[in-house]
Amino acid sequence: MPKLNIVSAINLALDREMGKNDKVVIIGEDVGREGGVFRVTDGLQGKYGPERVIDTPLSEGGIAGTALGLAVGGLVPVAEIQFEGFMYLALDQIANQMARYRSRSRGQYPINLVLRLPWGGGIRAPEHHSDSPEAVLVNTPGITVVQPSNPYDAKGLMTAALRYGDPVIYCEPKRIYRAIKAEVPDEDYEVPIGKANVVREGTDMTIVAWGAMMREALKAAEELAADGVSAEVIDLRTISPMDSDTIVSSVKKTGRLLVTHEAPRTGGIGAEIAARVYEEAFTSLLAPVERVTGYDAVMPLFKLEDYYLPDAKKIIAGARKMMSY
Amino acid sequence: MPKLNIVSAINLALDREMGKNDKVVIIGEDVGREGGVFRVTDGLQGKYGPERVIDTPLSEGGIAGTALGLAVGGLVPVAEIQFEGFMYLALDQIANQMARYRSRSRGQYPINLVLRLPWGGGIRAPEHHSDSPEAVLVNTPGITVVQPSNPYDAKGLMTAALRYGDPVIYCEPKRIYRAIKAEVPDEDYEVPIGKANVVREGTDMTIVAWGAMMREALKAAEELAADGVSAEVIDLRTISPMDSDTIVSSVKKTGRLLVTHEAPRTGGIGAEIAARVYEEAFTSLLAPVERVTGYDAVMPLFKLEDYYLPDAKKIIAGARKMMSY
Amino acid sequence: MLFDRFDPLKGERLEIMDKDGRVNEELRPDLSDERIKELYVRMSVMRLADRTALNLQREGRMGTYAPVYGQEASQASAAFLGKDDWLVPSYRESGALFMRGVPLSGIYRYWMGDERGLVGIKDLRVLPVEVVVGSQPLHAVGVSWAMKLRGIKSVAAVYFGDGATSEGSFHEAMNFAGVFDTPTVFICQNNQFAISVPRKVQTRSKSIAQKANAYGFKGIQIYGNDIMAVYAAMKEATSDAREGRGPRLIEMLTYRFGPHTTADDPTKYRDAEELEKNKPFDPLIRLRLYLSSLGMWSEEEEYEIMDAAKAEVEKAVAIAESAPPPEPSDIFHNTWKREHPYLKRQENEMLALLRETEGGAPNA
Amino acid sequence: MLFDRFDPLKGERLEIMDKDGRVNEELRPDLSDERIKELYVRMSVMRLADRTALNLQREGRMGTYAPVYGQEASQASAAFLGKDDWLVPSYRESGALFMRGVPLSGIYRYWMGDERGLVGIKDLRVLPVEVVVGSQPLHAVGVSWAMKLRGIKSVAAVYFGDGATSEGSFHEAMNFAGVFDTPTVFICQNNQFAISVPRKVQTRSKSIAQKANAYGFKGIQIYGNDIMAVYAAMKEATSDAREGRGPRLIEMLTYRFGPHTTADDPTKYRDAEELEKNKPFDPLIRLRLYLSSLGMWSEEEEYEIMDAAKAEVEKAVAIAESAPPPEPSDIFHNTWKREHPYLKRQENEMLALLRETEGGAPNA
Ligand SMILES: Cc1ncc(C[n+]2csc(CCOP(=O)(O)OP(=O)(O)O)c2C)c(N)n1
Ligand SMILES: Cc1ncc(C[n+]2csc(CCOP(=O)(O)OP(=O)(O)O)c2C)c(N)n1
Ligand SMILES: [Mg+2]
Ligand SMILES: [Mg+2]
Repeated sequence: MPKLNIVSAINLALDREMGKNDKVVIIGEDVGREGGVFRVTDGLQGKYGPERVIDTPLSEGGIAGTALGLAVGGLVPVAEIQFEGFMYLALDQIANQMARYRSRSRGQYPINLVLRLPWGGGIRAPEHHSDSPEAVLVNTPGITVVQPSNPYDAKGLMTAALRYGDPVIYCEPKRIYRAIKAEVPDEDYEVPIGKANVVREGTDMTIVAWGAMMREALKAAEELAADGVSAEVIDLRTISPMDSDTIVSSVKKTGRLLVTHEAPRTGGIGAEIAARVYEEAFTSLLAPVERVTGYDAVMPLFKLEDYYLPDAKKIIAGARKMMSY
Repeated sequence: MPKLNIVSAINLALDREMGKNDKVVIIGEDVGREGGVFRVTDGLQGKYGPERVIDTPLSEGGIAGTALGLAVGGLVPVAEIQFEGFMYLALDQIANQMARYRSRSRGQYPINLVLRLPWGGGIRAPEHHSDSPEAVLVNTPGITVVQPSNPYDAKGLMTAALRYGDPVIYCEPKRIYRAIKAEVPDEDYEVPIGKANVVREGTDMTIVAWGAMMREALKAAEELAADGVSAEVIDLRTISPMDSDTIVSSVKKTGRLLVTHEAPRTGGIGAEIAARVYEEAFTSLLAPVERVTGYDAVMPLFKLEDYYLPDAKKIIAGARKMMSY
Repeated sequence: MLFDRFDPLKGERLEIMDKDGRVNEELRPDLSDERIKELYVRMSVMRLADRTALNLQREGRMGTYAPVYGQEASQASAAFLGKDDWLVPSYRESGALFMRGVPLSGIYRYWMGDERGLVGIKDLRVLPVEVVVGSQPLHAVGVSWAMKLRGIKSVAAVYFGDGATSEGSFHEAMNFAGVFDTPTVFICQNNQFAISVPRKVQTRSKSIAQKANAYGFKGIQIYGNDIMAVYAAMKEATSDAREGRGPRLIEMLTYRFGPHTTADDPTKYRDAEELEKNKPFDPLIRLRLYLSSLGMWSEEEEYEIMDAAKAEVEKAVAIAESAPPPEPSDIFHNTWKREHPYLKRQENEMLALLRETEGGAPNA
Repeated sequence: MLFDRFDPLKGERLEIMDKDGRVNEELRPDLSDERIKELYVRMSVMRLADRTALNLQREGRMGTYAPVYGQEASQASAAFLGKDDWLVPSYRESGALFMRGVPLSGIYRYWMGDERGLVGIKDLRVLPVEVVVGSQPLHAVGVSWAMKLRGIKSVAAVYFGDGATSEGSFHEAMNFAGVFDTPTVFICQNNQFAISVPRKVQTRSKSIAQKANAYGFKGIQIYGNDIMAVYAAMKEATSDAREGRGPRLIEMLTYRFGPHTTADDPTKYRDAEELEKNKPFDPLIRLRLYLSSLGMWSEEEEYEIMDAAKAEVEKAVAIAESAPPPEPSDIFHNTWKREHPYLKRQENEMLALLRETEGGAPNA
């Protein structure tokens, strides 16, 4: 089996599905000849032609809004927004349109499309290129949000998303785009949307993460293990609608929960996970849920980026705090 | 003292401040001759002229973006977005621009402006006229969000917002725009931004609400009292950055917390309040925090609106559940 | 080649039948007098249906409604689309939907607060009612782009107002249409107002039609109260688009006789005189004068037309009002394709409460 | 009246000094040869400073940087603004900021990942660097609108690229400017690319200048590599705007010689030949030829110019690099005017951890 990084795994998923289903088209800024600024769509225009891999004008609203129309017209668009910070420009089309089209049309117009968004910090990029604005999507019923943390899931989640039948926002952890290589089967498989993944078993606490933070979570779990603390690590994978049942079962076993994400703490997904776990595992909790997150401040330019972002060290500090509660 | 409703109270606050400070200007769709679709700016164009109360083209991005520019140019704009559902069209200007301008310019360009948004459901309106998309703002550092629940606070919060020095999103609970009349002093006063208000004292549980839900919370508290359950009711007033300390103190006393809001449950503010209270009053809680909220589904058209929205009955059911936990 | 002949940059506009029902013979399109009569009848039903909706709202039997009174000829443009074409409406297209064949009862039901009113529109290639001003042109560009990419000859006609042209999304849609040469017909019903804001505050360009020029395709300004001009422009625009000659923009100059919606009081911002001045340009009056000059219309016939219209409209009201209300559970079953456990729990929570409180909607 | 004389709708554009340094005398503006020489020198420093930034990035001493190589004459337009005018830049305006007087060291420091590099811009009436494509034109409209409402004679000049014209916010800004007749000068540096996407995929209109027509004001297309055309157009546009004759749009035709940013590899989408074909149109070459024809430039002098430039640039690098790094706590003190308890707790949490781990940035 070939070893691929996340970029190549997404590329492979797109390539295979485009080969199978001629309704799949790719649109976005620089996705064609350039193959995307991160090269995720590299080679696909050459292979499938400029009518299926289409460079668009510089307009996120235009990309998202026409993608919806393309879906209504029977195609399966994969639309790219170049960086997460520009999602706001497409948010009317995402939250007011895509998310509501099924409901508005009482199912007559399901919107089968994927919106790809490179996500998160840690690449020393300019302003707006390092954010994690998932909270708005999670409070928007009708939108499905996934984020892979490794090449295997990247391919499987993309394949599943392309066939999902509802609009899927596919967040790509750009910090680890090329950082991890793993075996990725060439054959067709799906990673189920809506299922979290227990990546490491443990007994003393549960750590929930996704995307690039998974690497930090696993690093922390290892260091904690050396200290005699056994952490179970869960990769959320689908951020909305989220699989809290898997988390709740885990916390019922471990008694402690730490959630980590790059977005600011207040109003972040960590709050939602905490609230649900309290709702359903109140008596199992031995310490308050610990949130190891970005701060409630504007993400600074990169000189201070490393201080802003959560990482293994901060997770370990949070874990120790829970253990000594 | 005159008895005013919320609409008139906001109008009075604007009027008084415009009289005092000739830098204050109002912009928005239909705010001038029409006086706003809810008449919040009624009479102000007649009084201060079309150079200070300005009808704009139909463009939320244009309104928010030029408001920022007007603020940079030394004015204090009060910009109206006609309904909360159209906020998404201005979100790049809100989240990527206003929220970050202080940080981006290291304080050289503070943005002193107020963005007014009629907010929430319950008025049998068309699609997009009944939402409560506050969650996105709360996860956006740099934005201050307030929502009054009564005429007194409406005037005092607006006056404070106009002098705040940071961009303030002023959400107006349109369901109770004209439902409550109360005494509103004509003289200058501010309701402090960043302070929650304990509106009713109690010992058995804390109910947190804001905006139109305050009426439901108070109704529920009264019915619960008849049942022998003593509920403390807190009006959050400032949604971001929120005054969790007041809530935490209350919960330390009562041992139970119910949060109610119209927005969908998942990723709503209820989660954040719950998470903070657990962080700081973990051992005081006698039952899991109860969230009485809109559902994780698209807000239906008005035939089912009353089923969708939380209300006193649902709050009471949640309260009973907590009491019998 | 009307789009070339009437250049909006030169301030030209197309009118064929004037307000007195006189026809410019040189420009007369291939629209038979029988067809015109038929259109007149349907437009009359449209007007009555519209007034009825207003009345229903006043009686509390309908929600907020956006009337088409005065814009009947522009709305009738929908009758000139092909079966395979797409119609992409805003909230003010009840007349266009009606002309397209969407049952009046369904339209009423939608405005009575029930999404199910629009079930069936897919078969007519009609998209759902769009309430966010300016958001639907992009959908029209997308759907017509899909047709083009799939090699299907089909046009998408999108309706929006003068106010909508100020939104960024209008620009993005026009620009994508130009770049990808999509078979999109942009129909701007310039009814002179966006709620209270007059057209001249929307944009400083002399016409809306000339904006097409900024996107590299053609636009035309026509008198939207003149059904012949509407027909001629629609015919050329749809066939141009369908045959790959690119998108087209039609600015239909019209006038909103009624309030913006039932929630609006236009006396606050519009002089009674201005309204009166516009009344003679009524799209139905000129048709009546024209048909009557041919002996195809009379006062007596008008009574018959109105009687039939009344019966049709009343039946639609009856159907809409007798439709059973949606089940409360419907809230939970239309957002996502799949069932989600946490939402299911919320549904159960609501149903349990309804059982406890004996089924009444909490605030109803 | 250049804006009237050169009508973009007719495909006309303004060039005064051609690529060989020959001047169309009829159009020659009131720019003394001494001033031109001075501009040449500053543009030469700009070019060296730009190339230095690229090198710094390659050596890991700077973050992503967007070069201005090839666009020096367009960027020099900033030199033609009045002291009281506002400059509203995008990320590609390092040259314009430099011409305005923003210290090079500050510009470097900003691109080295430190917001404090731009402290001081307020005194120069410069707005912060905008990274979201198309978002800053609205700020320029707003700030110039404020000037107008306050009765201050001052213009806002806003810079953006050809790609930016596709964003809805560009449209909204142009439209507000037209409606409120704000003293805004829109400067589009059409460098033929938005990263990899060529100008013709951005929009199907023949020029960008002609888009002004859709908003009811004037636009002009000029050769942006010709400093005389840049000066003449800027002079007319700023004085028109300042005197209340409305906003203006200037499309400056230029060519991006370098990569989009240091993160970009243009060989992926641009033929070497195309680049070569454009090299003779270099804005500095024509100035050199012109000045040399007057005896105001020589190879030897060029060495002097470059030596001085090198000293200036090296000093700026040294200042930027010797600036102390920001304190980690800075993260918490620039978002809101007031202190907020929950954020304060987060700051304490971070500081405690830093103390524990002896101060190293977690991932640094
Ligand atoms: C994005 C957005 N902003 C504001 C509104 C509120 N609103 C509804 S209709 C309308 C005016 C629309 O004017 P126009 O586009 O001319 O269409 P008309 O109603 O005249 O047919 C406004 C401001 C809305 N629905 N959507
Ligand atoms: C809203 C937004 N979308 C995408 C990007 C990513 N991006 C940065 S520059 C650029 C191209 C801009 O092209 P143009 O406007 O022509 O300016 P140029 O870079 O050529 O000066 C893109 C797509 C961005 N910064 N902002
Ligand atoms: Mg209108
Ligand atoms: Mg460019």
